Amino acid sequence: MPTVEQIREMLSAGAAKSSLLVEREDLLAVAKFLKTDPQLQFDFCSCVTAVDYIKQDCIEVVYHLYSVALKHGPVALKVRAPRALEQCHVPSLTPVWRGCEFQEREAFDLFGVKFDGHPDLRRILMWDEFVDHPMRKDYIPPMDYEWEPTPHGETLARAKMQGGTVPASALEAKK
Amino acid sequence: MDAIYQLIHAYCPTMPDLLALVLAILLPIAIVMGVFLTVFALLTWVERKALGRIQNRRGPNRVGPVGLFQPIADGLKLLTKEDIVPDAADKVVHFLAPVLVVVPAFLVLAVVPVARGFVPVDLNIGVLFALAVSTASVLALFMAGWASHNKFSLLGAMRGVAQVVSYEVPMVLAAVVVLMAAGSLSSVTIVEAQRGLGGWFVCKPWGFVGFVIFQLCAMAEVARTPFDLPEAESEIVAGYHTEYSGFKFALFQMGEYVAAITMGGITVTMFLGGYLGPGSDLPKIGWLISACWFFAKFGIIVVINIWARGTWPRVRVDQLLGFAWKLLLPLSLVNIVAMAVWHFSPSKLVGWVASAVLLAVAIVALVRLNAGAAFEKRSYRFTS
Amino acid sequence: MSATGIIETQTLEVSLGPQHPSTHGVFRMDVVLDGEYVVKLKPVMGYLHRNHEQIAEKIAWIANMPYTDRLDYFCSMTNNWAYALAVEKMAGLKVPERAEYIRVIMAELTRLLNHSCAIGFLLSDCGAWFTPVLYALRERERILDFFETVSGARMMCNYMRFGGVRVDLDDQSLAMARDIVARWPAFLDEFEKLMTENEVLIARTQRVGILPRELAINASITGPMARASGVEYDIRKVDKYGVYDRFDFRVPVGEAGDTFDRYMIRILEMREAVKILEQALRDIPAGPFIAPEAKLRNFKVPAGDGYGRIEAPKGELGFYLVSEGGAKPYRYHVRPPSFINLTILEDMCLGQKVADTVIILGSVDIVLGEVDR
Amino acid sequence: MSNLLGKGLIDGLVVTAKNFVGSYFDGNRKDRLFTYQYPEERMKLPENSRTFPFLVYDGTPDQLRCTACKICETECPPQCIYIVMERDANGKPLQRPRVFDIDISVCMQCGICAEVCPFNAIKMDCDFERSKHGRFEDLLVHLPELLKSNEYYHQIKSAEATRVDATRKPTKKPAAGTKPEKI
Repeated sequence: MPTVEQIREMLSAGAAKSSLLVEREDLLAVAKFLKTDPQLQFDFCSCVTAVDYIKQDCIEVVYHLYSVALKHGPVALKVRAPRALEQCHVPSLTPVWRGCEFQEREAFDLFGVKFDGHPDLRRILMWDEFVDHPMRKDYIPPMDYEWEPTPHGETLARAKMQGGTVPASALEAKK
Repeated sequence: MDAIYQLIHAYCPTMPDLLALVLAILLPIAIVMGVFLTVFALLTWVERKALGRIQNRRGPNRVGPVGLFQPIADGLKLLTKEDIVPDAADKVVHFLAPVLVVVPAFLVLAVVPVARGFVPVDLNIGVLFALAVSTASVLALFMAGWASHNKFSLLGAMRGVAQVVSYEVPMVLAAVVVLMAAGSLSSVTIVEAQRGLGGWFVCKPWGFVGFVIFQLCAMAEVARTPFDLPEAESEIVAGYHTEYSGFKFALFQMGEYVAAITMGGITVTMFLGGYLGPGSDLPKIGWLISACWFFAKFGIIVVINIWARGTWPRVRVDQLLGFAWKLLLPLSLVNIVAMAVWHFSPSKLVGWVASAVLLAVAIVALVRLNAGAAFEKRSYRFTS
Repeated sequence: MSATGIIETQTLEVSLGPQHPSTHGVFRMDVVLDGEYVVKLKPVMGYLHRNHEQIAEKIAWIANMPYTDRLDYFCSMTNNWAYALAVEKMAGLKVPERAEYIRVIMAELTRLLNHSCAIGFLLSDCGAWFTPVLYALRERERILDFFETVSGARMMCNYMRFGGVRVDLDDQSLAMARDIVARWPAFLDEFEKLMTENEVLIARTQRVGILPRELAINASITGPMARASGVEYDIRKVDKYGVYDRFDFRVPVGEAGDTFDRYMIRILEMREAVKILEQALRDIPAGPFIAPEAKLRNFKVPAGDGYGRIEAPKGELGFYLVSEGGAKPYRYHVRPPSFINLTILEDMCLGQKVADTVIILGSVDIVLGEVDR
Repeated sequence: MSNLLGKGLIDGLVVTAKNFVGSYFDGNRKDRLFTYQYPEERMKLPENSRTFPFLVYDGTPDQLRCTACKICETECPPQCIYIVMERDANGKPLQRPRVFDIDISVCMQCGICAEVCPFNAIKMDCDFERSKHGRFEDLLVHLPELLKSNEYYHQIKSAEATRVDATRKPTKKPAAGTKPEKI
């Protein structure tokens, strides 16, 4: 864990490609520090997203921060959480940067990361009744889609072979 | 009516009296309905064509020569469309509303003198009748909004009621100056009072202001842009007729258009000298020329309506009501005073100047009062 | 009437959209109205969601390029550029100078196209019966014709490639672009005469939907919307990507942050874009239009992650990419400006009238292809 | 802004009036009435214009350039191409497709297939009038419908086709077994 001075130096010097991987417990404090520190002033949270590293068994939430006041950046603030749904918690940064609100909702929707302290954590892109988190690497599309039967029987079969699941009704519609 | 009765008697002396009487009543109605329905159909075409040209489009041009049969095609299309009534709607009221919206619009036509000696009914309270009946359409509007059981419809209906009720006041007050000048409520008498060069009421200061107020109110009454809030499609979908389809929808459209036409007719009658014009008094063909004059003046109103619709954005509901109550109403009251000044001034010139000055001062003061802080000048920084 | 003599009223919950004439697509606002006043507003999106990011993670790097066209379908050129920029950053590809100029030309034409339509639709939301939109579309048509001549498609251009562009601009198309640019100020003048001083428009838009500067920064608002609120932040100036540091242009910044400012900023930005275009079309150098080392097939990006962003017409368009060194992106994330600009829609609409929500939404300038992805 | 209230409204009216009158008197149709009256008058499509892909053949339809190398199939972003290579009686590949299907209901007209094809065999058409009644079967285009002659290619995109011909002249059709050149 670098000291505050080291972070400050690292980020304010050549902040072209810097990233900070912090522990979940420290995230909020680090975020507040980055925002308020007079030399850094990362007052603008540009992009929030999550990455599913299935091999490392973790989901990484990435915040890209810029400074509008000092016109520097970006710094990628990263935090990791276990993949298991019930443990996949990360403190929300919406209280610090309002711009995270919808993007954290999106990360919750698509990755299942729960943001503690988010004012309105609901699904945003998928519908409310949807159960899974489609951007996870181990996501399997459900079978109950309204399937558009592709006209090509063989393409259909091949798609099936490649791991895509094809409902039987689609094959029947073909016949 | 009497003239037609005489005419029938003269040409068919054998016809029974009762039949002749009934014919004499029905014939003008048939003529008026026929003429104005044609005008309505033509007007939809003209409006779409003109709006198209304003917007650099071609407008309808597929059905018939230059798209002239488009209204017929539209009518047929709407007739054959499915009539959808929402489940939760109040069926009876939902059905009655489009009927009721058409009836008052046509009723007003009864007192519009279209040509010299041709007015279906020369009521001695003609203008009062027209103003009263045309307002009745607001009831249909509210019925439609209420019965549809749709929130957009309800919002539109509420807006419509507020708008029509508010604009009715300055409208009637603007009409008062005309009544003062003509000394009568009969539409034919009002037209006859505008004889002579510059005799049209619009050529006088109070008449001009009255005309502008009346025209604005008429646009608001029949919900034309920029006052089309009850059916503002970008805000509340289609307002009170959101839940109407097929021929009921067509009836709404027709009711609106015919209301616009009759309002135009009344404006022409009251301010633009009605059917009067050079040649309208000629013995044989005078009636035809006078009808031409009427429709030519009517065309001016149509142009104003279409032009405004193609150019201006819509006002907001509070601005709309504020405009009526804060600007038009005081102005129309001042206008009455100006008319009185005109009436009692010793010479015509003095009257002209005095009333014009009074009105100009009133307009400037009212506009300043209302819009003093509303508009601000903006400047923009540039960084490089 | 209640005992206190005050009329008891109920709030009215209205769902503006997804089928609504002026939600700019299938977007929904759950609005609670007190009379005509908005007391609560919740944006609901996702009707056009197609999991763009997941599709992208299953296909090759270059195969994503046509998909980015469909994000913000008004501005396919800038979408292409943002994606190409992010990938080039990670792969370390150098873009030839001519290609950079071509990209600037395309991006600024896209800006003209987008802003003219955005304010056109905004005015249409105000109730101006399609006249401004159709004037804007009339001029947009020229740009689309130009895009078609160059790239083969009017809107789904699929024009940029990693390390350059797909087709070179020949003299004929350059002349076409010059003609468009030369005509544009006249169009803007006409447009401004039509609307800017219109009292109805001013009454409708001034002091409506105010977005304070602090909130704009804190809520990650970007693009013309942020600049209307007084945020002096333009990525073209800050990042100096491409060859933007070679052009002389200014960034207009507003004060009040209301709907009128957002309208005016777009017009002023178009005037500046015309300046950039004039310079770019004058100075465009000869040379290759795609880096010689760039290849289309078997393109691989070194492992790592990267974030590339540009100033798209609607705001900051960023791509966050994670590569494992393979032929496909491991993670592909779009930072869509119009999605994030919607964050503060409720803040701007509270206390306004229902008619204002529509024009406030219009002034945010969203495209649902990008919001929902 | 002017102090005179109402000036903005009048200005707007002037602009619309100009456009109204101008739409009748403007000689140059592109200035105001920019719409094409489609079935009667057609826009001249620029040469780069692209819709759906087609396969080019030289001379007769059995001399098609496609070697069934499946590069376009793998590169196609929405995966709408389906190719099966022809084999002779012994099962030896014949360097030509037996099946070449394009699902144009899926195709998004991006032109990447034409770009990656090393043999200049697949090109983008300009024909946009492709509506059919059936949603599924009718929108699956098979090999016979996809085949278009080089003359047709010259007709729709003369400059590009000439360029392609110039690069193709020396090699003609590559012999069996040669690897496709890198692009």
